[in-house]
Amino acid sequence: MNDASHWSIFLNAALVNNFVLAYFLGICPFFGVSSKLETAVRMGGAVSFVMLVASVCAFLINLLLDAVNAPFLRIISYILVISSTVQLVEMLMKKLSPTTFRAMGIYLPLITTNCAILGLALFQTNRGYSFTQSVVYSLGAGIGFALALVLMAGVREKLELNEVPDLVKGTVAALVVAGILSMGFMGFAGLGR
Amino acid sequence: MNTPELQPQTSAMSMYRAIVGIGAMCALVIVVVFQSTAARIRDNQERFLAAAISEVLPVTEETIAVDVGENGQLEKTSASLPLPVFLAYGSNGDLVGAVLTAEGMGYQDNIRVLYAYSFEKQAIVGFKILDSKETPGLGDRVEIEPHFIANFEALDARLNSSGDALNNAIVTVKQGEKTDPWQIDGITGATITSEALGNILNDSANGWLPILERDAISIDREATP
Amino acid sequence: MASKEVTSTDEFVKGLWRDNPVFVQVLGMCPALAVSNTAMNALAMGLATTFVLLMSGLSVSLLRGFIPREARIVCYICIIATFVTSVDYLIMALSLELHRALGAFIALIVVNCLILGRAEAFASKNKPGRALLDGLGMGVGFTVALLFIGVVREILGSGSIFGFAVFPDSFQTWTVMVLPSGGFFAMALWLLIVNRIKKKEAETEKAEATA
Amino acid sequence: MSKLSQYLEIGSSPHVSSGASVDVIMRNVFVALLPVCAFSIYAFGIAAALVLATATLTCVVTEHVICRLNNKPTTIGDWSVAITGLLYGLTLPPDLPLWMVAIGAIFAVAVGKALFGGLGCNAFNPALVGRAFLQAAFPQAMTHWSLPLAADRFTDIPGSVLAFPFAEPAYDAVTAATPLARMKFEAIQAENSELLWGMTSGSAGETCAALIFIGGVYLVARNMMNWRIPVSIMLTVALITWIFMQIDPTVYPRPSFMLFSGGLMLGAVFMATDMVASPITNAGCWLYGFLIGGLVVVIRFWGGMPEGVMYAILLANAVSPHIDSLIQPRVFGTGKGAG
Amino acid sequence: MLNLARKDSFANGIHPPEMKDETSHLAIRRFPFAPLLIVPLSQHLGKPASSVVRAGQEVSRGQVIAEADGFMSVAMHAPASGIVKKIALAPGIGGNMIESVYIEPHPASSQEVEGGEACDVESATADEIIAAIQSAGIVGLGGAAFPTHVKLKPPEGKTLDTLIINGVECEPYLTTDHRVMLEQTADIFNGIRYLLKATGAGESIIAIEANKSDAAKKLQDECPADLPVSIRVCPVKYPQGAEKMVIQSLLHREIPSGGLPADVGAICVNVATTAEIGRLLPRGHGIQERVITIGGPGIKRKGNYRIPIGTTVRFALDEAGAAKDIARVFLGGPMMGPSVSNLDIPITKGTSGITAFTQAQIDEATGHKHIYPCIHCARCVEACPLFLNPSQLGILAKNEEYDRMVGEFHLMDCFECGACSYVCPSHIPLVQYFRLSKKMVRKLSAAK
Repeated sequence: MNDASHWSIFLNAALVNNFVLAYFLGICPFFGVSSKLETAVRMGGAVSFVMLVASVCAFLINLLLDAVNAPFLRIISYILVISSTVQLVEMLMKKLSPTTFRAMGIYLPLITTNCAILGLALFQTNRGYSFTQSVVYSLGAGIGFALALVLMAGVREKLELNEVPDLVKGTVAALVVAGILSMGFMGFAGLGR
Repeated sequence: MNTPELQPQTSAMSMYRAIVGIGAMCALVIVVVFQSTAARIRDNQERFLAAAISEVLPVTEETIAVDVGENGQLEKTSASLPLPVFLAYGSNGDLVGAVLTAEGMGYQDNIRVLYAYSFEKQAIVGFKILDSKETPGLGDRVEIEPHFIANFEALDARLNSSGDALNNAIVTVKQGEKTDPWQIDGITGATITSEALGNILNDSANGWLPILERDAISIDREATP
Repeated sequence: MASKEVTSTDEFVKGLWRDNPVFVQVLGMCPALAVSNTAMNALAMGLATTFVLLMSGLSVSLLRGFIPREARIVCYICIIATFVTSVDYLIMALSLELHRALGAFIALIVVNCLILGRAEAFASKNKPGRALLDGLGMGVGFTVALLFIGVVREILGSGSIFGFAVFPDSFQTWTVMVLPSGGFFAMALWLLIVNRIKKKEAETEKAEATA
Repeated sequence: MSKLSQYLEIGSSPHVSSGASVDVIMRNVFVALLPVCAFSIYAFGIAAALVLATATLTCVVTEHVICRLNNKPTTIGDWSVAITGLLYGLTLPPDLPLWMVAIGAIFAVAVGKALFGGLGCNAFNPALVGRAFLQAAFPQAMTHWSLPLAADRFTDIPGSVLAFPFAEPAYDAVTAATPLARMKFEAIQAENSELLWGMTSGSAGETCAALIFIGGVYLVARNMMNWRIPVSIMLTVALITWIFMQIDPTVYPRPSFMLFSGGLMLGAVFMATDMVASPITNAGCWLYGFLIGGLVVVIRFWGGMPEGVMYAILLANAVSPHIDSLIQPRVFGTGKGAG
Repeated sequence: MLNLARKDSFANGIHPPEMKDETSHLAIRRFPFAPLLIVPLSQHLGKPASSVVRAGQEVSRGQVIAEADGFMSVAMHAPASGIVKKIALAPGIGGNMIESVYIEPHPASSQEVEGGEACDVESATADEIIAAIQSAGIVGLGGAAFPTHVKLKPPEGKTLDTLIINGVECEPYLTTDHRVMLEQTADIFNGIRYLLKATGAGESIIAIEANKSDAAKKLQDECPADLPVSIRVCPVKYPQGAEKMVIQSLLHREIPSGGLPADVGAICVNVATTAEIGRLLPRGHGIQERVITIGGPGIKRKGNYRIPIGTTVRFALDEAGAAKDIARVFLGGPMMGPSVSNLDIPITKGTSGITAFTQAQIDEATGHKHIYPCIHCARCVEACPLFLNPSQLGILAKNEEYDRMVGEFHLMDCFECGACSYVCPSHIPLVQYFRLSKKMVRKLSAAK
């Protein structure tokens, strides 16, 4: 069990230990879709949503695994259940709210096999979070991910128009910006104690 | 998968066959690996813990894991708790102390520590960080800074007269301002981590030491839990 | 994919330089950055990944006739997850210290896009032998890339390589290099160097072509 | 028929200009920083002079070398790199080893500026990038402060300053705590007079709030700085602090303490106003200032570190492209006022 | 935008040195006929006029030599009595070639002007006045050369309530409107009568900047009591003379982006144009000459001259005495005036002045200064009277992002006043970028 308050869990996941900038989780979509603000916002929303779903799934799976005492099935069942749940949600969304689906649907399949999602599930298990703590943690992580993505997109859009040297353009510039952002986020250390 | 009409439809049978077949194979591999490594892993963990225990309380020869039972009494346990507590016995079989794990929020993430309590000295006499993600170079100096580690050679943890709490709460003070034996001399520049450690120890000691002082001596070492 | 003339050596070598998974394809960045704070961690992570790459590549290649198209991703993930779980336990059996250092990132090998990518793009279309070579090449390329990053971060961040001190005791360590931002910077540095070499290569090729 | 036979030049209108020039603006900023530097040397002695000189020189040389490596004309003539160097030096502890100063300076110019494409392209304030790097790299050295106005400051160079390159510095000066650290960890607030006249320890250039303020007024008067940014930062900090002081004056300091302590003045006047990395519209500048002010208070009150101006500005730099795309001037004849 | 509502001025803008004192006190003088006058058939926006003379034909001063071709076109009149040498292409200001009538004046051509059909303000209807203005060849003399009669007819469904007579003349160096206001006061009021009648506007305002207070006083003193006209003095600020700006300054009405003054019920006519209407219409004359300022440091005999249309710049400079070292000549003021490469281009109805700079001024101003990268100092944003973002537009132009320039940043609203370039400390030729970008945008949309 973990007795951390919800507020501190949230701040910790969103700012202090930001998934992208402190844990390097979800780097691929972070660099992949952060060159345009619009896609970044949508991706951020989609990731937050999937994190929430994954968090709930992982909590339930973990209860089950603990009950049958089979921790060795954790990784495989997490990834399978999360990806199929997301698939299910995707289908539901397509039916119920086509506009939302169009806005972030195309990102959902990309996200299911993303380390940020699996990382979230594993971290919440390792830390022994309760159900509400898990949900808060996933919300924090999702918002933190979206925040990092959006900040990155803003800077990259700006760099797009600048005279960035050829050798640097693209991934190197993105890495450096991420590094500087990561240093900036160090300022949040100690929040939410 | 979204455009099945473009590809020759695979029969449902072969899909099931594939998924079930691969699932079975995977399960087999995992179980085999798990079975074959389980013993080694348990061994490793025990050795690791034993090494850590003998580091914080070098006189230890033998330990037993204890927990608070349903009746509120201390009893021997075999379940591996997330934060195990051990009673330590010396070479001549005497109870020499207790080794406790404690956990709490540090500067960035949870810190997990192992510390030793001496019944004789009524003090914390050993300390080791098991797991921390504190800022390297700042927070993680609690693991290497000699003057900080020196705090735990004998950190006063006497109980009060009624024996239900610490007589003096364990607190962290600014570096160089330690005046009392129950104070932890902090590290400048790692104030938060040092304070967090103080809190972790204080909380854990406050909860466990009264029980240990009360029941440890009378515990049945040979009992089968 | 692979053309007829490709020799086995090419299959292996391409992962080292031309199609280096980290520096050229920019795949598997999460582990490349997260577990490269010391050379040892980088090496262990690289080897673990290589192991999973090899085993999953071999399995996928062997089973490629058996796995129907529609269910392939699920099957691949299943296979990969199996080997990752195995590696997790193997490392735990090998050394708890190492397992602690790599932390949750062992489990995250499962979502390393490099592995699924190779399974999908190569192993599912090639014979087991080739798949093994490809996996080995990619794995070694990945490991070497991680080592490069790890060495820089360890030298500056801890003043040592593989735990052996390379500087006198008075060396002031650069904490930033073991922090997340240091990972980004070290990776950027190597990418910059690789880009520079690639550009030079392209220039000389062009010069030769015109000559 | 005509005497006019010489070549006429074609030029695009307008054929006149205001005479403003980037190098003039930059030179003025440099001049505005000089009193702060002078005080810094007065307060911290030879050590501060060495740190400032090393910072500025290394920055200038780095920029020059990078330009040369890229076969481009050197850009040190626009004075912007000199400002970066000086500002960077002013944010450092005065007894920081010179080799660290140099490393941070190289990082500031190479990574914080040249990598992004040089002047006008840096997404973050280069001086702060350099400082943030040092803060992350050498956290102990960067939180070691010497006392101001030490008696031997002009006769003795602290051993730490001349530490052998890459070697751990050995401190011989008396350690002091910054007013913010004393506030955070001991709940002691320094007096306004101490803070205003720089009688406290801290980074080389942050201690004397009054001189920084004068430098800012000079730049505003010469229309070389957007006054809205420092004003909104300070207003935000003062307001939030005042509110919390009303709630619990034993925990939260008074607004004037927050304004004059630490790097707030230096940051608000000289760092946040870096034109390249701040929003372009006035409304955007207000928002940017609110953001920095808010972040400073959050980090100082509830964060792990006593000071957060540097982080606040770096983060706000990252937000400023969004502010720019969110707040554009309302084009004449569009929206509410039209028709 | 609080400050907009209060002051008699628009927001933003700049204050370049006015440089008007050298010529503002000099009375308008007549200019001699050049040995050859070149009258382009397209001196206005819209369709070129169609010539009605032949080569070799004798023409007399004031005679119609080309007729309006459609509504968006005006007539041309012979500036002097003489012989039509040829009708051929002549170079225009941008280096483009324009069909022009070459007239060789008779050596002793008189100042007499051949009369036409007079238009009486009392008896003529609005449409008749508009037609008379068209056949008098009157276009905006402020510089845009937009056919005045087109403006006077508001689009279907719009009514005009206010007539603004634009005597702002915010360009440095130029003093023609100033002199016209002082010397043709009666003509102006006369012109206003015509314009009020033609447009149906109920009132009129003469806008003057504070640096021409003598003109304001004279107009105030001589204002006929029966005319609904008021004289308003605005603070000096560039580019107050622009239609959008002067309407904002006086009426606090904002012309919609892409719209016309008629959209806010106003119409804006240049003061010199008004004076010409008042002077020419009662006599049935057409425009054969206009007042221009020849000034700038490169000119010896600076002054305000009434100059025949078609006089070449070379002749004008010779007469006014150009300094030996002139380096740049531009038509109009230094803010918006296009510079000329060829001195043999004619002065047209839209030319409000000739300014000549020597190398010293060029070096001091835009010259060959180092162009720095944009440092986002926002001075251009604070200068742009249309609240555009020239900084961002400039960066986008460099990246050839024309769609974004037009869609997000309203490139097409820019009227190239030059305020942004004037203030830019990086010396970025922003206006030039925008001019080229607009050209590219038109080209690209034409290609579509």
